[in-house]
Amino acid sequence: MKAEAKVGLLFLGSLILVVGFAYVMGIITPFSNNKSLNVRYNYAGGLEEGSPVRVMGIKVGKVRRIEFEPGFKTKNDEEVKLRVEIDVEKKAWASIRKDSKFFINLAGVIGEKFLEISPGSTNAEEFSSGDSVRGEDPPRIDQLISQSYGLAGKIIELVNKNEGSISNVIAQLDKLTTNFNKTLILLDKTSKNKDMARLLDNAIKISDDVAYLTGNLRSKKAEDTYALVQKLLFRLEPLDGPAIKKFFQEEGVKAKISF
Amino acid sequence: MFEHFVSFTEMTTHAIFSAFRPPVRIKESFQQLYFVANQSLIIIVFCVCFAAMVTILESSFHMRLVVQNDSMVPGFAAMLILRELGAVVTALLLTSRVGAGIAAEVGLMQTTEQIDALKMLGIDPVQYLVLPRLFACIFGGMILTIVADLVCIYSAMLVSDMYLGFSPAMFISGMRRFVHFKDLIFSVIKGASFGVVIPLVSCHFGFRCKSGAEGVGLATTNSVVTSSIVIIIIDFVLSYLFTHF
Amino acid sequence: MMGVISDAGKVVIFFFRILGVWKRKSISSQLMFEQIWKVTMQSALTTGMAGFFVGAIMTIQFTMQMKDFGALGYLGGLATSTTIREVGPLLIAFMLAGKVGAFTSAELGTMRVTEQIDAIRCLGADPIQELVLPRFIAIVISSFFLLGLGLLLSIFGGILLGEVFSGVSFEEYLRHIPTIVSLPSILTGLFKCFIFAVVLAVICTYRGYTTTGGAKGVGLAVVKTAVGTMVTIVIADWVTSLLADITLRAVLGT
Amino acid sequence: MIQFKGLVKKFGDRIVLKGLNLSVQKGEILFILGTSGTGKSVLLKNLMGLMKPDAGQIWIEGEEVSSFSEEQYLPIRRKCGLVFQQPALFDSLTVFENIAFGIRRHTKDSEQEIQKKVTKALGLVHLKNIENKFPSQLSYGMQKRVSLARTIALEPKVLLFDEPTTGLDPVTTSAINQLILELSRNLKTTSIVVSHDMRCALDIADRIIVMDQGSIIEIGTPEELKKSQVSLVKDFLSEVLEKEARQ
Repeated sequence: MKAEAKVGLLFLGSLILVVGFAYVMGIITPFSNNKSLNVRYNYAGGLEEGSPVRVMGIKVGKVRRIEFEPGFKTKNDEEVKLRVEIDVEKKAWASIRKDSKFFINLAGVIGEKFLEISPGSTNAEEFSSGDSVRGEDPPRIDQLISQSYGLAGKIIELVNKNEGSISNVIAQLDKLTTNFNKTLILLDKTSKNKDMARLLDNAIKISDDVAYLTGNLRSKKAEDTYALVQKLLFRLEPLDGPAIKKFFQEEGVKAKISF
Repeated sequence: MFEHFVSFTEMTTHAIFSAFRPPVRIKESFQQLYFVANQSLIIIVFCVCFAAMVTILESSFHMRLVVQNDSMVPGFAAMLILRELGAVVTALLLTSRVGAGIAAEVGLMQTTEQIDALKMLGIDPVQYLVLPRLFACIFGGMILTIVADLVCIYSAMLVSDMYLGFSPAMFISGMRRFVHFKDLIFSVIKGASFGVVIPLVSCHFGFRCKSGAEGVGLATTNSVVTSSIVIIIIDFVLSYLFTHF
Repeated sequence: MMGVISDAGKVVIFFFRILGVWKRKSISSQLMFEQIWKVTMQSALTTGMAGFFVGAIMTIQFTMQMKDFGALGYLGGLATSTTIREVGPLLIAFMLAGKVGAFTSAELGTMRVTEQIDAIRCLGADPIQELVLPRFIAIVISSFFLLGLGLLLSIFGGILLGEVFSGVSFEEYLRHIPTIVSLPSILTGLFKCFIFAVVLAVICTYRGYTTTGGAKGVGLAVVKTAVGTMVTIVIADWVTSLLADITLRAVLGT
Repeated sequence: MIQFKGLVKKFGDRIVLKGLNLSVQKGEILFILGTSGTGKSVLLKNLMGLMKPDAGQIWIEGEEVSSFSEEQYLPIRRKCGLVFQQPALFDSLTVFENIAFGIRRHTKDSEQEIQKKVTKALGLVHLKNIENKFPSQLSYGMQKRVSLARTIALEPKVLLFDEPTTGLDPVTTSAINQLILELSRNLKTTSIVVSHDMRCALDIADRIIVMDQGSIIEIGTPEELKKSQVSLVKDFLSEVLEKEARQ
C-alpha cells in the first residue's frame, strides 16, 4: 500500500473517532427517531441546554434548546415567556399523554437539573411531534435551600459558642429542630403548590432524622458524635465562605454564618 | 539567545511566505505525514494508554482524599485527558521522535554540505525541507491528538471498569456531565499548535548544526529541549485562553 | 517487536554491568561531583521553567474543575499534591530525558565514534568506570535536586495563577498544602523520581556507549534515547503508581 | 613477537577476516596495505582486545590473549600502543592531561615525573609549549601528533598505527611518516602500520603485507614486492611507479 493511502486511512480513522465521540456525547443522533415537544415556562430554575429529560425517573431524552419568546400567550391568555424544546425517545412517547405534567427537578449532591415528565393516563391523547404544552413552574428551591443554610449557620454558631457544654448544645439543637418543624408545617399550610408540598414532606422527614440524631446525642456516643460534627464543620470551612454570604445577601436572606 | 530568536523568526517568516510560491511538494509532504502520523501511531497509543491508567489511579486517590468518595473520577479524568493530557503527551512524544529525527536529518545535511548543494542548484532549502515537514506535523499533530484523546479516554474507561468498578455506562454519563464537544476541538487546536512548533524549532537547530558528530548531537539535543519548553509554554497560554470560552 | 525486546534485554545487561563496575571499582569522587554540578546547572533553567508553567497550567485546570463546587480553598493542596506525587517526577524525568539524556548520549556517542572510548581502553582505563558511572550517578543524584527546584517553582507558578486567575490568596493556597500532602505522597514522589532517574540514566548511557556510524549514528542515538526514555518512563510511571498504591494499601490496611 | 593463527572475524553475515595467519618480528616496521574495508583496522582492534575474534588465536610474547578478559588485557595494552585513525583526543581535557591520562592509570609516578614524561613525549613528536591548550585549539595535524605522543608516553614495545596519514595533506603526511620511522628506530619498537599509502610503505617498511577481502595475498620486503605478479599489488604499485617515472 502506498504511503498516501495509509495516511488517508489514518485520517479516516480519526474522523470516525471524532464522529463516534460526538455520538457518545449525544451531540449527533443519527439513528434516533426522536420526537420533540415545546414546553412553556415562566421560570426554568437553572435548566440548561443538554439537561436530561426523564419519565418516571428514566432518562428518555434531553433539552435541545431554550429560547425567550416575550410575546407568547397560551390559549387561556396566560403570558409564558420561555420555550424549552425537548427531545423524547420514541419508546417513552406512549407514556406521555396530554394530561402529563412537566416538572423541573433537582438530582444528586451536585444539583444537576432535569426535566421530569409524569406519566399520563391512557385515556388522554398522545402528543404529536412539535406540540406546545405548559410546564409546571418549579418552586423557588433556592430560597428554601438558603433557609437550610441559615440553619446550618446557626448550628455552627451554637457549636462554636458552646464548645465544652454538650448538654447545652443538645438542648439548643432540640429547640432548633422543633422550630424548624414549625416553620415547615407553616410553609406546608401556606403553600398551594403540590410539588412544594412534596418537597416539604421530605424536609419534615429530614427534621425527624435530626430529632433522632439529637436523641442519639444523649446516649454514650455523645462525645463521638460531637467530634464528628466538629470534623464536618472543619471540612465545610474551605467551601467558599464569602461567595455563599454574597449569595444570601442577593437572595435577601439574613443568614448569620460565622466562617 | 537573542540571535537564535532573530534567525528563528527569519526562517519562520521565510517558510510562511514560501508556502504561497510554487513548487509545492505534495508527494514529499505525504511521505512526511506518513512518517509523522502512521509511524508514530503505535508508540503514542501505547504511551497514552499507560498515561490514562495513571491518571485514573491518581484522580481516584485525590478524590478520596478530598471528597471522601471517587464518584466524580470519570468526569474529572476525561476532562483532564481532553484538556491537557492527550495533546501534551502526544506533542512531547512527537518532539522526541519526529523533532529529534528532523534535527538529526537536517543537521546531517548541513554538515555534509547537502544544504549548500541545494542552494547551488537554485533550490530554496527552507521551502524544500521545512514546508513538507511543517505540513506533516500540523496535520499529523491534529490526527494523532484526536486518536490519543479518544484512545486515552477509552483505556481510562477500561481501567476504571476493572480497577474502580465504574461500568462504561457510568463512565460515559459521568463524562457527559463535565466534558463538552468543544473540549475535543480545543485539544485538536492544541495539537496543531504544537505541530507548528516541532518542525520549526528542529529545522532551526538543524540548519545551524556545526560539523562533526558532536555538532549533530548538540543540534538534536537542543531541538528536543527547546521544543519541549516551548510546548509547555504554549500549552499554558492556550489553556488560559480557552478558559474564556 | 523482537527488536524492542532484545533492546530491553541489552539495556538490562548494561545496567548490571554498570552496577558490577560500581561494586568492584572505586569511583573518583571529583569526577562525580563535577558531573553532578554539570547536570544540575545544565538543566536547572529548563526544569525550573517547565515547573513554573506546569504549576500554572494545573492551577487553571483545577480552578475550572472546582469553581463549580465552591471548593477553591483546596486548590493549593490539590495542585501541590498532584505535583509531588505525579506531575513533578514525570515532568522532571521528561525534561531530564530531553536535556541530560539526549546530551549524555550525544556526548558518549561522539566519544564512541571519534574512537575516544577505544582510546581510553587502550590507555588501560575502563570507560564504564571513567565515563559511564560518574554520569549515571550524577543523573540520579541531580534528579532529586531538580525535583526540588521544579516543585518549588510549580508551587510558585500555582500561587501566582491562583492569585491572578482564581482569586485565591497565597495564604489560603499555602494553608491547605499540609492537610492534603501526606508523607506517603512525598515518599511515592521520591520513589518515582528515583526510578525514572535510574531508567533514564541507563538508557541514555547505553545508547551513547553503543553508538555506531559517525555523525549520523550520533543523531540516531539521540533520537532513540529520547523516544526510548519517554516511553519507558511512561510505563515506569504506571508500574510505580500501581506498586505505591498496593504497598500503601498493604501497610495502612485500607 | 606477535602471531595470528587462523584468525576469523565476522560482522553478522559478512566475514571480514578469513582465517588469517601472520607473524610479526621484533623491531620491524610492518606495513599492512589493502583497499578500504578489507579488515585491516579490524586486525589491529583484535590485537588490542577492542574486539574479540570469532575463531583463531592471537599470541603476544608467548601468551595466547584472544580469550583474555578486560582486566587481563591491561598489561598487554601497556605493551602495545594504538594510534587511532582520528586523533581521538579527549575534548574535555588539556593536551597535558590527555598525555598524562595513560601514565596515571599505569604507573604510580609523581607529578614531576609525569611532567617530565609528557614533555619528552611531546618533544619526540616535535611539539612544545602546548600542554595547556585544548585539542579543539590545535590544527588537525597537531592533534594527530599529540595523539601519537599520548601513545608513546607509555613507552610501548609495539606501536600500532591505524591509517595514520588518511585525510592529511602531503606535507603533513610525509612528516608523520618520518615520525613513524624515527620513533620506531629511536625507541626500538615493533611497528605495525595499517595504511593504503604504497608510497610511504616502500620508503619506510621492513616488510609489506597486502590484504584483500580478509586474507593475505602478498607478503615481502619492498624490493620483493616490486617484483610481485599479483594483479592488485601491481595496481597499487603502478600508481607509485608512474609518479616516480614522471618526476
